[in-house]
Amino acid sequence: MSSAVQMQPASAETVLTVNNIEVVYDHVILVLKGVSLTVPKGGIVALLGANGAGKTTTLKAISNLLHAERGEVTKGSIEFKGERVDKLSPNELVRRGCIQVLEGRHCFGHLTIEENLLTGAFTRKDGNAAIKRDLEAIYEYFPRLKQRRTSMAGYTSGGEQQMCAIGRAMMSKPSMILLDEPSMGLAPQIVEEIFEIVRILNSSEGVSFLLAEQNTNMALKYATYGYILETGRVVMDGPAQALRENEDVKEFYLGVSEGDRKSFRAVKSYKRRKRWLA
Amino acid sequence: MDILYKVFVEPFLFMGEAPDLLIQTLWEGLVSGVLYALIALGFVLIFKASGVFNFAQGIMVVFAALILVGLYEKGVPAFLALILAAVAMLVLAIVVERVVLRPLVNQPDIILFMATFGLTYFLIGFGELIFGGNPREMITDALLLPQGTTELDAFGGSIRLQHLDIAAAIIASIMIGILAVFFSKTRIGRALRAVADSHKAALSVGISLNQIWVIVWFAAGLVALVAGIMWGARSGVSFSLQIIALKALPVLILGGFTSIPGAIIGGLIIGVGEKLGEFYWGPLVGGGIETWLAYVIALLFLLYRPQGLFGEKIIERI
Amino acid sequence: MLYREAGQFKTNYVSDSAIFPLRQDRIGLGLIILAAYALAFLGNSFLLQAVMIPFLVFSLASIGLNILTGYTGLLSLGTGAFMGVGAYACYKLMTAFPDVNVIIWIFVSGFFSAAIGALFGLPSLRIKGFYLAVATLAAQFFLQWCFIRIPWLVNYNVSGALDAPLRTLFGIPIMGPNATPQTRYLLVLTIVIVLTWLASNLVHGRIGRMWIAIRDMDLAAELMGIRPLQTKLLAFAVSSYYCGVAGALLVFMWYGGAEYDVFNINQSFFILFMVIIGGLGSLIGSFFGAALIFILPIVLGIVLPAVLSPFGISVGSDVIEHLRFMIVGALIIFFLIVEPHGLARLWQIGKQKLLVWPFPY
Amino acid sequence: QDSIYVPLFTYRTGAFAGSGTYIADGMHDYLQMLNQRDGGIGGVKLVIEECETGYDTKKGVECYEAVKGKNPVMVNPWSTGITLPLIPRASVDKIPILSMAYGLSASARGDIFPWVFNPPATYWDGLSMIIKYIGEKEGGLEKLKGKKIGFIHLDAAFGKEPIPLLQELSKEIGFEVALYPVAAQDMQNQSSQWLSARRDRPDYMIMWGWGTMNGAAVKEAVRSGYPMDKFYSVWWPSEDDAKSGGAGAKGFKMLNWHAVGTNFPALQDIQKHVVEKGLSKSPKEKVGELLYNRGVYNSLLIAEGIAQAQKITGKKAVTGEDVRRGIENIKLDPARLKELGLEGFTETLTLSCSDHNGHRPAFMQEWDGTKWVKISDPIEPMTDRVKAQLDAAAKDYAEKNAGWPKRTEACDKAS
Amino acid sequence: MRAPDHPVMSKGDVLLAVENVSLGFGGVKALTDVSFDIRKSEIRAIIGPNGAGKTSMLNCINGFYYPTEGRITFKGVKRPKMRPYEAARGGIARTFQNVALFKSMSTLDNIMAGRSIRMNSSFFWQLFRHGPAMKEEVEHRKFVEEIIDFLEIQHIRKTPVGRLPYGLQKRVELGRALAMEPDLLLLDEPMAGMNLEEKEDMSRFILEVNQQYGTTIALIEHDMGVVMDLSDRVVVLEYGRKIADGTPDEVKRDQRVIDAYLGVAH
Ligand SMILES: Nc1ncnc2c1ncn2[C@@H]1O[C@H](COP(=O)(O)OP(=O)(O)OP(=O)(O)O)[C@@H](O)[C@H]1O
Ligand SMILES: Nc1ncnc2c1ncn2[C@@H]1O[C@H](COP(=O)(O)OP(=O)(O)OP(=O)(O)O)[C@@H](O)[C@H]1O
Ligand SMILES: CC(C)C[C@H](N)C(=O)O
Ligand SMILES: [Mg+2]
Ligand SMILES: [Mg+2]
Repeated sequence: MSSAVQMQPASAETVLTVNNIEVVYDHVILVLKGVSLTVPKGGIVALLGANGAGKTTTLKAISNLLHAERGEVTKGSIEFKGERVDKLSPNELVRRGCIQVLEGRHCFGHLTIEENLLTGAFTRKDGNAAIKRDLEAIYEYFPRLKQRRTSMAGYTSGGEQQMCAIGRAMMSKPSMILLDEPSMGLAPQIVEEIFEIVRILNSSEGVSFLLAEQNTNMALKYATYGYILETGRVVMDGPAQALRENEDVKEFYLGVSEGDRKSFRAVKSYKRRKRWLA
Repeated sequence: MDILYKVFVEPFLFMGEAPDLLIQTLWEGLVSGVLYALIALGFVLIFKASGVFNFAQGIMVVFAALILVGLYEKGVPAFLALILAAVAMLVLAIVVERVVLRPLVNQPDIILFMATFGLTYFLIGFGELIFGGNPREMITDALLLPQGTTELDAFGGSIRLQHLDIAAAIIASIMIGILAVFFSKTRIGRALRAVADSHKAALSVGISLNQIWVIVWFAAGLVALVAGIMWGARSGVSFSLQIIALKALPVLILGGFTSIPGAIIGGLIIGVGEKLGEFYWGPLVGGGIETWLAYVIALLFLLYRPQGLFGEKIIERI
Repeated sequence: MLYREAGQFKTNYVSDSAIFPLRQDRIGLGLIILAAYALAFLGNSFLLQAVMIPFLVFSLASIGLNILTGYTGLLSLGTGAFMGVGAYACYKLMTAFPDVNVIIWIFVSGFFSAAIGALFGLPSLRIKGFYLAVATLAAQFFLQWCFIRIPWLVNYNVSGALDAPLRTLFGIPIMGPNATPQTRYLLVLTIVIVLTWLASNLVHGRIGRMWIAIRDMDLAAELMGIRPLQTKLLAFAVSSYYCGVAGALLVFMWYGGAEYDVFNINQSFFILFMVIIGGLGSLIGSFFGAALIFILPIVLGIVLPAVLSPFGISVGSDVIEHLRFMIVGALIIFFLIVEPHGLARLWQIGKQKLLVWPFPY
Repeated sequence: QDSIYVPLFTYRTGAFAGSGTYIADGMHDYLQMLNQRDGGIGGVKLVIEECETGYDTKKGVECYEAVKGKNPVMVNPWSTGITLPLIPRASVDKIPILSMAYGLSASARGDIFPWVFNPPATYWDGLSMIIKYIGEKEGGLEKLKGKKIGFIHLDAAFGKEPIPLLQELSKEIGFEVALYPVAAQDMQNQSSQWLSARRDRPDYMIMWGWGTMNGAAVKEAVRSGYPMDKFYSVWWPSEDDAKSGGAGAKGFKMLNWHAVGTNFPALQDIQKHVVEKGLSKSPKEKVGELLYNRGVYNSLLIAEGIAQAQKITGKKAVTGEDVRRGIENIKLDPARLKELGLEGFTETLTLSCSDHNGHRPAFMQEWDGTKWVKISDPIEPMTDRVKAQLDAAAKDYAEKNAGWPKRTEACDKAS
Repeated sequence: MRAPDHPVMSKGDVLLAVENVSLGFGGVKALTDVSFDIRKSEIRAIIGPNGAGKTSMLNCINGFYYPTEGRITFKGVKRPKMRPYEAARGGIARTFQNVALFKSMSTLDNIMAGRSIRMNSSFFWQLFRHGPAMKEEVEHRKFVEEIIDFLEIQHIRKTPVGRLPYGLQKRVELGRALAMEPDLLLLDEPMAGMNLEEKEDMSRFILEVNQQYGTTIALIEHDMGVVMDLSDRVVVLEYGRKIADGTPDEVKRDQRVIDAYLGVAH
């Protein structure tokens, strides 16, 4: 299928290369069956796919958080800035500038919002003043957080927690962010804002993004390149533009077949998705 | 009626009659409280930093004290032995982190609890293998700890204050102060609480669990060493001292698992409460109520505040 | 591919919701039970008396605690005391009514610990997690204190201890020093099998689901209409029932007599560790846990000297004991690292691997 | 190849190791000495095997099961808690139980407990000796009237064993009793008990402790300023326990019935044949200390039991049943003691069919700050006061245990 | 099925009325003086920016929080302070924003657990797993299987739900709530984290439940497409206050809603 789509330009410098990795959970559950992808320096790459396709698993494999869930990369290699990172601990990776925003919030419930944000700066060594400045910047991005800065994160609303998680990652001044479902549970306005923030960080500070996202529409609007994952395999990839125009993608991920958006009321129950690869 | 009188009136009359005994009882309670708090503190540090309920704290107390005494017996000067014992606790912390904690990151609390039990077993065997099962005397003199008693005549009786107890109270307060500052004012302190909250999220923001764990286990080891010296000076150093650690449980629970001040206040409440209870009400039922009174006191407080006096609020939100 | 489920279709819900849907499992279970009974006639008295009887008793107590801690998620450190209540109740009952068969009293004694257990379970509505441990610890120490302070409980015995009087079933001594290990083993085995079967029915039905629901997410469970207090108290009661029966068996079928000290806090921890290492929320795990924590040290005690002596190392019983502690401790950590969810999960994964064998996944 | 299997239940680990280790060494070394010096007893080698109980009932019963099948000539539980569940089994398994000066006092009655032996004195005898001694100090037992006697004890079967007698005596004589139980988990945390003692101001303190409890009690007594010369103990504290009180422990008294030190040929043989050959686990300087010699005494009884059994039966490899008879025939008089190289080590002890104890006197010794000093002549137990109680208790025990067997074992000598 | 224990209500009657409800936590005011109603058999959406108090509103409705002020009337009866399980037994079921499944149980058992309140065979029979207990088990199993078929999750029937991808977990959660056969179903962001196709599936389920069983539904959702298409009426909260209430079309055009929430008109 991907023959129809043009290959990613090899010229751009890549920050992240995932080479044919296989992931097994609990010694028996094979989830990723050979996933390869690259993120160019300063790129925004989207990782799309249905529930359970393995997006989160891919991101965790990169950030080395799999161990904590009894998962394991059994094959393949991962390189970040030209260096093998499969054996690094998550904190060493953060130190090197690659941080993940976990899916499903995961704030520190017993810490206040502000303390949560500050933990993000744990690996930084550039002094309190800089940290303070960045904290203010985050509050600028998310005014809602400023209002709730002294509340315990565990008591804040779902969306507030999501903002907190994203802000916390930004506090580490990363050069690459692995963003897992950033839009989940956020009000439409905030979703746009978040993607705007992604764009700003990307263009002004050169932060690269790998973005796992269900909101295909948004993701493809902001991303430069995209991969589509199905049951643990990459089934299609290409520049965002090309994907947006692909008929299958349109129908199954964007819901705009025949040019117009369908009503959710009009969904027919017999509709079944076609699979690229089974 | 008679019973009511015996329970509600007589003890108080007696308190008034013999104020010297009352004060002595309170003092003993405070001293025990400080000693309980010392043990509880070790638990708190580790719990705070990893959510691990460290069953091995008791044996660490024994272990630290035995190393100290053992080295001294081998002719090492007391203060050098003290430093070496601290180094040993550092080594222990590193080994525990490597061998036990690292592979168990992000596992449920109870599993880590169980692992520390395995550790306890191991350390008991290991310790007895090296040091033998015989009790030792703490090297109180060599460590320049004061001994002796001051007898104050007051309230028509006398109050005996042990110098050692006073020293214990002072040392414990200093240590607690240092720890409290270290853990609340530093970036490590914040990271600790983060780790206790969620290993996974802490990993994701780049907090190095390994480093944090070594730090707190080492701190807990130091606390164990101090507790070992103090308890050892009071009742000898032997493996049965490990059981005393159980006494730290109600203290912890009352104070809240995560609070350093909680450990202190909890310790004092339990210490004083249990001594008063045993002294004034124990005889009514044949004595020995100390064994469970502490738990009942803790339970009463908990019914009122389910997270203990200073514990982190239990977040219930959906 | 010995172990596979292919070809075993379930045509109705009754058989699909059977506790052992796989034929191999059922056959295996049957064989194990058969072997257990056969052991009574093959094993020597040491094996029966010092290994199997206590192993079964501890398994039963672990099942009890597993119901509370494993299935319902309520941490208890009072198991020892609840076992004690069963033992003391059984003693009082059978000395007060010596004519009623003692087996009945063994079963009845559990109700006393169930009642006491439920009583100490009351704070569980408000107090959770490690904090709940304090309520059960209060029970542990308070009850233990009662055992020693109330001489009525031991019929004012001079020794202050419980002892097993002679009791018979169809004229065969089943309790007391004259009962052979064989009869006692058979009795204990039967009781344990029956009670395990009942427990397995409970945990696989509505009540079991309610318990697990409370454990996994108590708020959600409550929002689905499950009454937390009732459910928790039921767990406390059932759990304590099992512990109580186990306690009675412990004293009268194994020790043959015991001091209050047998029911101390160490006993509570001991059982808790069996439950954790065996697998929280697994009945089979309770047996595995009891085996690892109880039998392993015994085996080590026998094996270690044998292993060491060929090397010319003859070590004293104390060194053996120290090594035993170290090895058991290390093994506990080892097993937890290999599989934090306990031996039961290891077992399951093993079966799963068999299922896909010879492929790795 | 004949041999006699002698299991020793010991505890070199756990909370009671501090006391248990010395006992274990003493027991082991004496038997080992017999093996080394004489090739065993009557030419039969002893197979000595220790089983570690940790003073834990569960492990004790496990040990019993482990040794049961190997034809042991007797078991030595070294814990009242372990002894109790073994008592009913002894007659069934035909294994004598030697609970030397501990265990169930009532088991002194050989006619009711044919398989249990607890020489040379019961706990009740011990208590009566202490009371008698302090009575004499006061100038007559009746002078104790109106006095207060504190009893600090391990809160377990062992520590509670003498309480019924204590209460009985208090009624008879008219002194007051204050009980201070120490829970096993609080052995090292006795401040409440001693605080209460300050409140009650008992004229005398009597202690029934073991393991770390003894040392901690001495410490606490010193700490709380209790007059040490009023502090008495049953026969279990060791030198180490007294030492932990420091200089303040001077004046602390306890009962004892045998010598300390190594000034006996048998003990010197132990040093020569066992300790110096590196066959002992005991440090050299501990040989001859109080609890070490206590262990030696225990083994002396074992050895005598076996020797007597060999004599009676004419067999070499005797069994448990033979040894039971052997112990009933023990007669350790000065002549025999001399023969054994233990002249003056202890009092005469004669056991019989009906008397499994001997109810022998013990003497009082005092801690002078560095060692024990014998300060009294042997004190006879107040048999008149103890006997009736003991008989009642034995009867009670047999009655409560339905089906308790009547003694069928024949007696070897009239008594 | 179950005999109604309340006056039978017909479509259009007010099933639940919220009157002047306020809710505060110390300093934070999560809800201020909110009033609205939910009519029998409608799909009522609650929308608003993050932290507006939507989840808190649901929590009040099913008894997890008790309003500091105001009152809630359900089926015409004013609700006293009650424990959540009583609300559940009264006919209110819900799903959760952060999935709150029983992680270690299989899909089947999770949904069966949802039927706990409708099962009542005695402890005795439970012990033996025979007679009434088994009969009941099978009967309810049938019902649950219907739900499973309906939600098209047959293939994960026996999988422990902790291992399922997020989207499927949400679906199981819906199944569990349906198993309670509620009168009022509260859905807190049931489609968060789903892709388009899955949202379509979910929409279909919601509509079908609503149409086939006449179940009343309160729906919180941030996807405006879904909200506008599915709901009959929409209430909008901001900072704990109600700022709009009406049909999707009315709300969509409300300037305050656009400013506070939608950003650009959808
Ligand atoms: N800890 C785990 N143990 C076992 N299986 C797991 C675990 N975590 C994930 N899986 C399985 O791995 C597969 C991929 O999951 P993953 O979370 O990566 O999907 P996803 O693409 O992120 O889905 P979603 O869009 O729902 O977040 C799923 O089938 C899931 O069941
Ligand atoms: N138990 C509580 N303690 C303190 N504050 C709380 C509590 N519950 C909710 N809040 C606060 O009330 C406000 C409303 O929260 P709520 O969860 O209802 O928002 P929401 O509308 O559901 O938002 P979202 O769309 O982000 O889920 C939030 O600011 C939250 O922090
Ligand atoms: C030496 C011991 C056996 C004494 C012990 N305290 C007992 O149980 O009686
Ligand atoms: Mg995901
Ligand atoms: Mg919400």
